[in-house]
Amino acid sequence: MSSTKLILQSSPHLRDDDSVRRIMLTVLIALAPATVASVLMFGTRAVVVLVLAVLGCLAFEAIALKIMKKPLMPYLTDGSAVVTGILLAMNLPSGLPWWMVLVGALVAVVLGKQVYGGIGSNPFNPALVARVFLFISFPTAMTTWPVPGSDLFGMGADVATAATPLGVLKTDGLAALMSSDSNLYMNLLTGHVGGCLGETSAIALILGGLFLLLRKVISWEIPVTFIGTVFAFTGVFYLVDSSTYADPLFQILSGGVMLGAIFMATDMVTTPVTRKGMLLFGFGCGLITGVIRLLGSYPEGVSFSILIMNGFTPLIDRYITPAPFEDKGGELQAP
Amino acid sequence: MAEQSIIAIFIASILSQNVIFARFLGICPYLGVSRSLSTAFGMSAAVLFVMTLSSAITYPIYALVLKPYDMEYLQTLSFILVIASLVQLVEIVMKKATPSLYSALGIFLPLITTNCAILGIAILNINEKLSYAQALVFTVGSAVGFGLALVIFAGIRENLGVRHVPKVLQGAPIGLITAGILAMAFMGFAGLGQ
Amino acid sequence: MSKLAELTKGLWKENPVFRLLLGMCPTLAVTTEVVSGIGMGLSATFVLVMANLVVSSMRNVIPAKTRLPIFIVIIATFVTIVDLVMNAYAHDVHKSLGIFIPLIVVNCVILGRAEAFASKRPVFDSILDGLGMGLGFTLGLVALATVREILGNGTWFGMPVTGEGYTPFLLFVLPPGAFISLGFLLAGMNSIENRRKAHG
Amino acid sequence: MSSATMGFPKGGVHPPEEKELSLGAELVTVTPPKKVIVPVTQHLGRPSAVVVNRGDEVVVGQVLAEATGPVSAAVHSPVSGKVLKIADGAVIGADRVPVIEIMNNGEDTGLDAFVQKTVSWKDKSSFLDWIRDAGVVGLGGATFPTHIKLMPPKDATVHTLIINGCECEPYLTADDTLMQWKPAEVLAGCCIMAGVLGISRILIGIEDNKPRAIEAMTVAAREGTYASFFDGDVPSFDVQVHALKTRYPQGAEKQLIDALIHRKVGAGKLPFTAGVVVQNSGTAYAAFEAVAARKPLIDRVMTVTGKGVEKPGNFLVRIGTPISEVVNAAGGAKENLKAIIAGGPMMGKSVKTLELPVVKGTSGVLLLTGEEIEEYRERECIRCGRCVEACPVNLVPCDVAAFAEFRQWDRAGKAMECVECGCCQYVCPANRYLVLYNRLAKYHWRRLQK
Amino acid sequence: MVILKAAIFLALLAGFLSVVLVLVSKKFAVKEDPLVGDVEEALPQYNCGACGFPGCAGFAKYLVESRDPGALCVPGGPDLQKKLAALLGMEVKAATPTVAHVFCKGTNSKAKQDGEYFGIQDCVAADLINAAPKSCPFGCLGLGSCVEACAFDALHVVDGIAEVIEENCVACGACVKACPRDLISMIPQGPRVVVECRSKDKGAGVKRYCEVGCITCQLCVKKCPENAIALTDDIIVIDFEKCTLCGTCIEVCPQNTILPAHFVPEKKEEPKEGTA
Repeated sequence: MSSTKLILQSSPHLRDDDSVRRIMLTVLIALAPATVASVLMFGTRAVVVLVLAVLGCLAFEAIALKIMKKPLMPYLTDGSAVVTGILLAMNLPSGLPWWMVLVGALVAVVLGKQVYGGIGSNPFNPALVARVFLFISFPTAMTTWPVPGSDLFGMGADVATAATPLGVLKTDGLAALMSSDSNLYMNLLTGHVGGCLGETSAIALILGGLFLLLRKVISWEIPVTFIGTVFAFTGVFYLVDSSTYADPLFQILSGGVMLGAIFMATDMVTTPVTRKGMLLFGFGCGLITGVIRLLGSYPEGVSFSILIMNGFTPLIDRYITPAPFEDKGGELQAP
Repeated sequence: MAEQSIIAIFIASILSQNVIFARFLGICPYLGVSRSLSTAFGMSAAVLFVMTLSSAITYPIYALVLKPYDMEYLQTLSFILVIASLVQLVEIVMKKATPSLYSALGIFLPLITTNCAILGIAILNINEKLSYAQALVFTVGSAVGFGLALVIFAGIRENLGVRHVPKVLQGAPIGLITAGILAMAFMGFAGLGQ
Repeated sequence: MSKLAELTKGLWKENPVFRLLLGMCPTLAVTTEVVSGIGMGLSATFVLVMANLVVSSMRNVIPAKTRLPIFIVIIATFVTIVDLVMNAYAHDVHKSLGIFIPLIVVNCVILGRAEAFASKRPVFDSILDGLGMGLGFTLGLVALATVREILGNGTWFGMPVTGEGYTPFLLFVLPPGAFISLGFLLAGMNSIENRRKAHG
Repeated sequence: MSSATMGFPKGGVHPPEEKELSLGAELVTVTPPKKVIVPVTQHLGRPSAVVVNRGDEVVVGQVLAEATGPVSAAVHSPVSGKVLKIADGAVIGADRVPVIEIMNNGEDTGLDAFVQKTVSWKDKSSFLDWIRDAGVVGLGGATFPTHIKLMPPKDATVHTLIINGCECEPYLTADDTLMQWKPAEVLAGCCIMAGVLGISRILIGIEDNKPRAIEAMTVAAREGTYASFFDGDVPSFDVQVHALKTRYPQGAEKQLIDALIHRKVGAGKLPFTAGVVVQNSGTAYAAFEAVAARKPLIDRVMTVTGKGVEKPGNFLVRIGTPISEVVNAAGGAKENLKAIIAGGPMMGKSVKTLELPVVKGTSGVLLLTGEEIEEYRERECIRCGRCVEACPVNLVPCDVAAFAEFRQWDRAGKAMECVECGCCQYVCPANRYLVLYNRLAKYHWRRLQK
Repeated sequence: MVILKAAIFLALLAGFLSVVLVLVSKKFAVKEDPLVGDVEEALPQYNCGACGFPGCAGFAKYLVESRDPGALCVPGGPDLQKKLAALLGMEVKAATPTVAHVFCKGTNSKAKQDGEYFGIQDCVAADLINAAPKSCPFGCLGLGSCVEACAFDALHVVDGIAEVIEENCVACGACVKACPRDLISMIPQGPRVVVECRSKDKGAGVKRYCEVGCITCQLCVKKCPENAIALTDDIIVIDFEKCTLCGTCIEVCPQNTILPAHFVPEKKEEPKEGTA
């Protein structure tokens, strides 16, 4: 027989060619349109945030792996840190001071992921942990939004800033919002509005989402129920009082709903594994987003809602398990 | 807070003013009884029961006896007496009626006595100058908020039991960090019911 | 155990905050600044010492069955004294500690020492134990408050310690910051303890 | 008669089929070797009892070990010769089980007794005994004694016999070959089993990647060629051949029932509850031989394939032949051999050596090279949920694995419903050892229940 | 007046509460043996399960109910036995101190391997699918199920073989249960001679795959002056009670399977080398 050692293992002896790395790569490709859009809108500032976030995440991941005495391969090369970095950048305003971006990377990688044991173990979405951390720590810096398209190549501190449409709605009311921009819906679609890097162009985000759906990296349940619930919840308020509450179309196109529903709430590690669980997860995210936006004191609630539902994920996974392979009316087996 | 509607008080006490995440009351049982979901549910029920009962009793003691007779300084002393007796009462009854729940909650039942959430809420009822109805709603809401936080955390913690949490962080450290992130997330509810 | 050891065990080996995980609620709640941390720590120390003293000297007359309610009454008495005294002489600290002054009654550290130590040991040992534990508790509070005050406010004991360019992390003076800092502090203590054990 | 795109509804995977490797060649009969090793027990159920002694002269088809109790099967001598020894030896999946070694005298004494005759339907009442006496077991790999499956409990109403010709495992083509080679005999075997059950409806499920087998069986069923094996008053049978959309594990009993008659049979329940009996096509052929020639199960068709063997193909092999002899008949193993697998790649077992005997349940042997098999090392689960999607029995494999990894056996009880089909592990992007975790969880769960 | 008021109020409150408590505790009284608590407190609280009960609490309950003199808490040692006996008022037979021992020395360099195992690093798992890399069907798998089972850090795997760190071993028996090949047993502490193999294969078979495996030549059985060695169930076993540590078997064993532990046997043929 042969001189090489035989492989001894349990069945099955075949695997399909998918891998963690390939999944991460697919997510990166899906993020490309939104990344490009953000650079087009915010210029060099967006590039700086993106580069800092990615390099920061890689560096802190490497340091954390060293401390935990884990090998850099395959952990650093599987692309998960890069995805975290890009997603973090997508959740930050373009003018954020450089050191805050690095703090965000540190929080995302260490607090969001490595304290729980690294990839696959974290209960909360790392990028969102970092975003909310920064948002609560530095409320001013995190709500200073450079105007898209202005000062594309400048690095100066005196870039023109403006509130996001949701911010205008919260502080100045519906009438002010409608009069602020005559071409509001088109601008929401193309991304010509203030906001985080990834909260601008709805079209770019939807393109990425369709790609992910096509490559079966995500399934439709979470994005559709998330966006649908926001639409329905805000729609009810709009129908009751259309002079105070914005219409549901505006609600789903503005802020982080698209980014959150397509890229953040579909993070595999922190969301339910079953289809039914995903439906409930998406519904919960949409509902909490709506409640915070319309009834709370913050203009935007997507990040909070996803983090809270991340907290519920273990409960959903525990109590919404797939129905066992059974005849109808058949008795259930012991657990 | 005394002017708020009943519903607003209720929602605020569960979400934006959650006993654990915003008021730091009842952290010991939060860290101690969250190892499994079933005990978390049991503890939540026990807290809801004891907390409601104790508020229902301590409020009139203050309003009808201590205040009229200028004995406010006896508040802490008399409240803790009532609570201690109540807990013992619940313990005796539970031991007889639901022995399985009793054995599951184990040493934590007597710890309800030292659960500062119970005494804390009883005192807050007085400090915030709530009416009797408001106080009861506030108490029930706080207990529900405690249960919510405990159950979410127990779910996460059961999962963490099958994840690769580093050794130095296992137990209380990761519990506190998780509570911190949840507290961060719950800050999103700021302004609700206010 | 030597008398000195009775006093010092609370500082590290049996530190109530870092090793025994007791008294978490006030630890988290009052550590936004070092001053209130010290206020809470000293109040608790006073109650601890007095309660240990009384419990220990009465340990032979307290019936075993009703010992817990009696301990609580003793502790509650001293807590009420602290509450009133503080309100009169240190009104600002009293205000910042809020309901956590009356809640010293249910601080597990105090009840735990009365039950586990003072009810079984002579008076002088109990006083030393109470003092050690109280100081250990204070130490824990100060450690956490230091982290939170510096990071969250850029000050220590109210004095600015960071440069002018520093933007404080607001999160650390808010509830989430308390949980997260204490979590990391505990993890740090665990790793120090592990290393200590590994080296003998 | 065939309706394409039928299939089971939930889960499953479609790995590369790799069937063409072994399909082109003719069926080769392997010469019985000098020495055969016959394991005493070759079925699922109670062990058989040895009835020969060391030094005995035996003839082909002589009983070596008798069935003990109802759920058990006899073992017959595949060659004529002398019993060398009765001792413990290694077989596929076990290091030490009782085996009987026989020195072959090369004369095949007694083989000529098994001549095929027309089957008289008047003997119907004896069919079941003959099948049992021949030691026929399920040849798909599960090796459950066939006669037990043909005796449904009194309170069950069986209306359909389902014949499993799916052969959903990649690489394997033994059933395919048999159905192409002897379609009429296979069908006659089906009729015999239906006759034993006293029913007339026979559904034959074949995956649509076996067009020639579907064609051969459809023709045999349409033209009724199988009737020539019978005489007397033969009842008419309603035989339907169904092409099923190729999807693993179509050949799993419960998935096949679901695909063909849309009934779900729950965990821990038998096909009787849905009114069906499922038999493998190879088993049907063995049953035919048992009744028509009174021939015991002493040989079977098996596939030897993979890029690690010179001439892959299908072989008619006596039970007890060392696998190495069959591999020699297939031109021998190649130098760059990386793994030997007994059975298909999805559920087969890794074996350490070719010096193990072929048994009744050996449907094939794969000799794989580095091109076909990799050294998979697991990573952390990323909870992508692909295993949940792929699981045909609606489990959450990643959870069972997590409980097993952290030794929380009390939470891993759901593993008991796992059929170990391997779909979850096939799709896992983190290469988790999901099936092994399930097996481990089952082992510990059983111990906990004691 | 103020003091009086406070005193009256507190007295009334306390009095009322205690009356309620007394009444309720009478009505809901649960009979419970206080002895259970005492016994539980006396137990070491390892919750290792060596007694076969779920934790020390379960064992305490059983002890009080059954007064079973045969039930043992091995980790507690003889001192605890005496304490328990005093508490329960019964006689407990003294147990000889034992220690776990792994009966295999077929390290990676000495035992042949057929292939490389890819799977869960767990002996039971590898054994379940018959994928142990070593050829020997009886040898130590070296994947550390016993290490995992040990709560006292008393086992580790060296060069493919599990070894017991005897200072840490409390003889709880968890490793004995964990080993899928029954290679671990409790044997008396202290100096002893051990046959380090449990293969049931014949000599030729063993020689094919292990340099230090027992080939059941039975030389030791024949040469033992105390008749302390016997072939039982295809395995050579030394009776520790009869063994006088003379070292004859160690000398005669052609495979070096029989080894001394905790003493250096006298060399009979080369007395010059000293005894140490």
